[in-house]
Amino acid sequence: MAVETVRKPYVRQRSAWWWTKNPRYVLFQFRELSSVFVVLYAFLVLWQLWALRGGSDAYYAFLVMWYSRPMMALNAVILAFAILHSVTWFALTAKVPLFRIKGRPPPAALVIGASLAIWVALSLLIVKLLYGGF
Amino acid sequence: MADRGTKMIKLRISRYRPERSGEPFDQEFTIPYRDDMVVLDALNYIKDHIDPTLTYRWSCRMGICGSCGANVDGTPKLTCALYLRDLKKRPVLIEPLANFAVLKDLVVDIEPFMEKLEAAKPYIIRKDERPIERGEYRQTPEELELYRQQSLCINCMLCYSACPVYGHDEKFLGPAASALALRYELDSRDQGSEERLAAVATEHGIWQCTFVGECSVVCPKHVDPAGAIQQLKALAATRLMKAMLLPLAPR
Amino acid sequence: MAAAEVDRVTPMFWGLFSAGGFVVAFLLPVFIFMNSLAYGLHVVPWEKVEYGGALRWIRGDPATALLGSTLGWLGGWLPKLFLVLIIGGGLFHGLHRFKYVLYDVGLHRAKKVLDPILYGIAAAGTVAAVVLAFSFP
Amino acid sequence: MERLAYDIVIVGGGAAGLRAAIAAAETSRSLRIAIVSKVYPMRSHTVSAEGGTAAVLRDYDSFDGHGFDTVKGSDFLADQDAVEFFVRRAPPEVIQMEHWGCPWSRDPDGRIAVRAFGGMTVKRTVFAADKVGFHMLHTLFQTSLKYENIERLDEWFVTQILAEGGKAVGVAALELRSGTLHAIAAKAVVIATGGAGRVYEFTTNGAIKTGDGMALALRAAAPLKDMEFLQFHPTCLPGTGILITEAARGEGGYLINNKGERFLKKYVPEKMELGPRDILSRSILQEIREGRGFQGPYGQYVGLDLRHLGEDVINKKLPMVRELAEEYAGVDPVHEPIPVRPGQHYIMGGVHTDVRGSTGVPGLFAAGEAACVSINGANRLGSNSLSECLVFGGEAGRSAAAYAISQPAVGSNPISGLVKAEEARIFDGLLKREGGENLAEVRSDMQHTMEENVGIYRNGDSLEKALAHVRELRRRYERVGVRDKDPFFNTELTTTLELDFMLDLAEAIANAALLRRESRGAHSRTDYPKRDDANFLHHSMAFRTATGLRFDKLPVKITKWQPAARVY
Ligand SMILES: Cc1cc2nc3c(=O)[nH]c(=O)nc-3n(C[C@H](O)[C@H](O)[C@H](O)COP(=O)(O)OP(=O)(O)OC[C@H]3O[C@@H](n4cnc5c(N)ncnc54)[C@H](O)[C@@H]3O)c2cc1C
Ligand code: SF4
Ligand code: F3S
Ligand code: FES
Repeated sequence: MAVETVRKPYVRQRSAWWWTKNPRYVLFQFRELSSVFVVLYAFLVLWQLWALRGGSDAYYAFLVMWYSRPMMALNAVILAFAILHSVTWFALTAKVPLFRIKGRPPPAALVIGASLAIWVALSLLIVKLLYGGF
Repeated sequence: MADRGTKMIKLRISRYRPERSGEPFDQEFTIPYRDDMVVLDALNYIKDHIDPTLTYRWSCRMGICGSCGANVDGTPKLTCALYLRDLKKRPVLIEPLANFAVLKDLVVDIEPFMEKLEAAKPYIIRKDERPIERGEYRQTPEELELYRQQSLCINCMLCYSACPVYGHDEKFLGPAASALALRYELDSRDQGSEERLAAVATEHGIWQCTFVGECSVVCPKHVDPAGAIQQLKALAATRLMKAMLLPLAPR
Repeated sequence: MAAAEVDRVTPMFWGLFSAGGFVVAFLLPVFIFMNSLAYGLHVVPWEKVEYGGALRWIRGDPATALLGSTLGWLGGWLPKLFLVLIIGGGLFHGLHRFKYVLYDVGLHRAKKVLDPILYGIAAAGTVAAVVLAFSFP
Repeated sequence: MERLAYDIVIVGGGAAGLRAAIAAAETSRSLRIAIVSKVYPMRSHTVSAEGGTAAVLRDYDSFDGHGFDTVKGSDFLADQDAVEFFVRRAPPEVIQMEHWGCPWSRDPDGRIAVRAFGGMTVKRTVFAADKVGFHMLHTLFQTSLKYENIERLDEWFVTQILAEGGKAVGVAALELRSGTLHAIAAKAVVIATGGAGRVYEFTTNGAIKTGDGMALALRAAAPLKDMEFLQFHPTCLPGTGILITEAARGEGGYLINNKGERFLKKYVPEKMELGPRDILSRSILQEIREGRGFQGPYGQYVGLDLRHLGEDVINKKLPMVRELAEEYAGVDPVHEPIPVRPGQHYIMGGVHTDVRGSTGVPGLFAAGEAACVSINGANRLGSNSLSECLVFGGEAGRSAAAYAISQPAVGSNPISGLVKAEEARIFDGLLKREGGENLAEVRSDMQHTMEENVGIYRNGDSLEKALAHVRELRRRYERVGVRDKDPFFNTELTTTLELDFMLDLAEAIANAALLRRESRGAHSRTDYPKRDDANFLHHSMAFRTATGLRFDKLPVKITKWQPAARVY
């Protein structure tokens, strides 16, 4: 071989802060983070059920903690993430056409809009049905 | 050839010369600027008039051959379809496509991408081949419309450059190859669904995608690979679950 | 590329993840609001949240009342089912996603260990939810 | 050195090369085939073809119809036996593409749709919206992945055809990724390197269309045919040269001057916008010269008006036209005419072959735009060349396969000895050269000369001037220095090699044009404005000799259609 050449493909390292470079990546990270809060809330409710099982004293102790300021704040944060999850999830599922209109997948905006409408209606229905209204 | 009085523009280009230095470095160039210049024109100006060693790929300069991708100001773009006038920052920062190994200057290693493309079995698979003399397979415009969007991929790899999952898992099948798999899945002439779904539903296949969605944002041909992957997932999951629930049913 | 093994496990959990995603998206926000914040914001009275109110809720009293006599039997089931869906869906959805968060920070090599742990927790939590919720009359 | 040996080496991964590879692979599973391409196959310039590919598919159509249109379009310079062969084989090729998954546009009943095209008397141009080349190339490329006996050497730049005892025995190729020159042994070599538009300044062709294969063949003792015939496409975006497909007119678009008139009524009243390209290009130039063009930053132009077609038709049938006009001319064709002017587009000439793709040099075959069979004669009809790539690509692949099978196994005979000189030329010569000349300047000088003097109109004086200038540029080329001294992925080195090829071709083109003292098809001499069948009804053949180019004549084969006046 006449010519010896060096060649080292350069593999760049991704910084741990890659996601801060683009607002859409930030949103994505928050969406992913919502999973932590969803899981956390599932456990909190299990705890709540356990306390309710434990009788009136146990449940009152739980309620004192539940309606403390820090816990209220945490729950508000969890709610915010839950809403973020809902909205991004509707955007996501709009990409998977479950049905077709005149042979074409429905436009994403339509699917998202319909999902949001169903979401609001369903929430009101639950308030009415399970909680007997406000 | 800078005329007197012409506007100038400054570009910062990330360069890598493996035979000179072990690390990439940035170099700045200031060149005359016209309003109708795309980024590729600027690169060509530098190569022709300032530094012929600058290395990058291009050919069609009409957004169809897919060779001229680079990260411009941090976003993967076709340099032949990106006007300098639309860029706000100065200097304009030009780097090789992210998530790929750099060979030289703006040239990245495409081989991993080619392997993925091939792995997705992007061709018609038929159990029975109709002889050519018997003519074409009929396909209505509606049937064509079903996969048309996914057939528009120019293999420019911008989507891979934008996908953070591909950024940490170089084995991830990735957006474009998945979109191509879906393109053949949805083609009324194809009968290779089982084989192809098996090929993409692997450990580093479609399940790795966490639906960041940035691939679809950067895709210059509106292929929507993000949507394509979710559709593939739904197809593969229902297929597998059916197979498990009804082990005796024809798949 | 060498033919890679078909992954038969992930699609199952992906199915649960998507189903859970729907449940969480549609049901969770309103539940968090009613269960955690409504009282603090003075939208619901104390009687509804104290021990007795909570017991009445899980027995399905409000629902039974609303559904009337013909569908009333459903009322007792609804809150329990609702809780199981939220807890199970939330766990399977959230932990699947959390798995990828962990992969993303570099733990993808630990797939063999992570998967059983995370899906195991989801399954255990769901079973606990069923047992607890249906232990109420 | 790693020894590379194949049964067949195909140079080029465009439509012609890929079709050849698949045809060879299907001939015998035991043949080892390599596609050597300087770019990844899906980057080949076939990708940019927009309008369509012609084939007789309908009852109202006939082989004679397609044949006669082609021959008339060629101004009777096409070989009619080749044309007859071509029109019969085009339909099965188009169907074959369909079977491989090409997303052809369809009629409502599911049949492959056809559209009108310039010079074709009936609708016979098959299309996939207006991304025909793109879809064909990707279909062929993706299909080629199925064949285990097709290997690819992507981003390998062929610098020489290796010959021994008058036979082609392989190629020398520069592997860009390693910067090494390899000898690749092959029993048969197929050239499918596409056109040479970059010889010109204003062209629809991509950066890689530098005519390498034609120059390689010429150097390997194969003759070039009809190099004076270059097609100028009437509708290109000023500035970039980006093509606005003929389909825009096929679907009903108008050409208008600055008075808003459809000026073609003065030139081709019968056909109007669907006249052949050579005539349309000259008409536009005439309008501009007479002061009826629009003035723009890149000189004068005329308008391509699609407004009356409406947004729906434009989106459905011409989506890429809208995309290109918006992106690259800042004009939305739904609301405004698109600025257009003629530009170099296609080369009718190329490596001389017969209908089987044989060049006459044993073991050397050619197909596609790089070859000249000739079915295109003095002017190609739009949408014939993609079909040509399929038909003759396939033929060349099968011929190469048959030839390779007939040859003894590639022996132990060390072919690497053959590249020693080439290695020295490139690595010791070119790469070390410190010249005072600038590559880009010599290149643009050549392009400018060709544009000015060997363009749509030429004459004896301009051609003499061009020829002298190109020879001068050849001398300047010898002093072009290469600044990038690293052999690895050296695109400065490859563009220098490309310029070397292009200078050979520029000379052949100018010289052939000078010798043809008549006007025929796309070759329009102001000093000889008439067609002269008595003296020039022949192909011009260029051979390379130690002292320069030698030209010869080859009679045109006429079967059914006697030369007649070409009026539209
Ligand atoms: C803008 C445009 C629109 C067109 N539209 C139409 C149309 O609508 N209908 C129609 O019929 N025709 C059309 N044409 C013409 C047609 O597209 C071309 O003639 C045809 O695609 C040529 O194909 P090919 O395979 O011969 O070459 P190409 O596709 O150009 O491929 C050449 C191949 O050779 C390789 N190569 C070249 N040199 C070397 C080397 N030194 N070493 C290694 N590899 C090398 C390249 O890498 C490439 O893979 C159009 C052309 C253009 C430019
Ligand atoms: S999907 Fe889009 S971004 Fe990705 S390779 Fe294809 S065209 Fe490029
Ligand atoms: S960006 Fe990546 S994670 Fe999925 S949706 Fe696109 S492939
Ligand atoms: S140069 Fe072909 S896509 Fe940009």
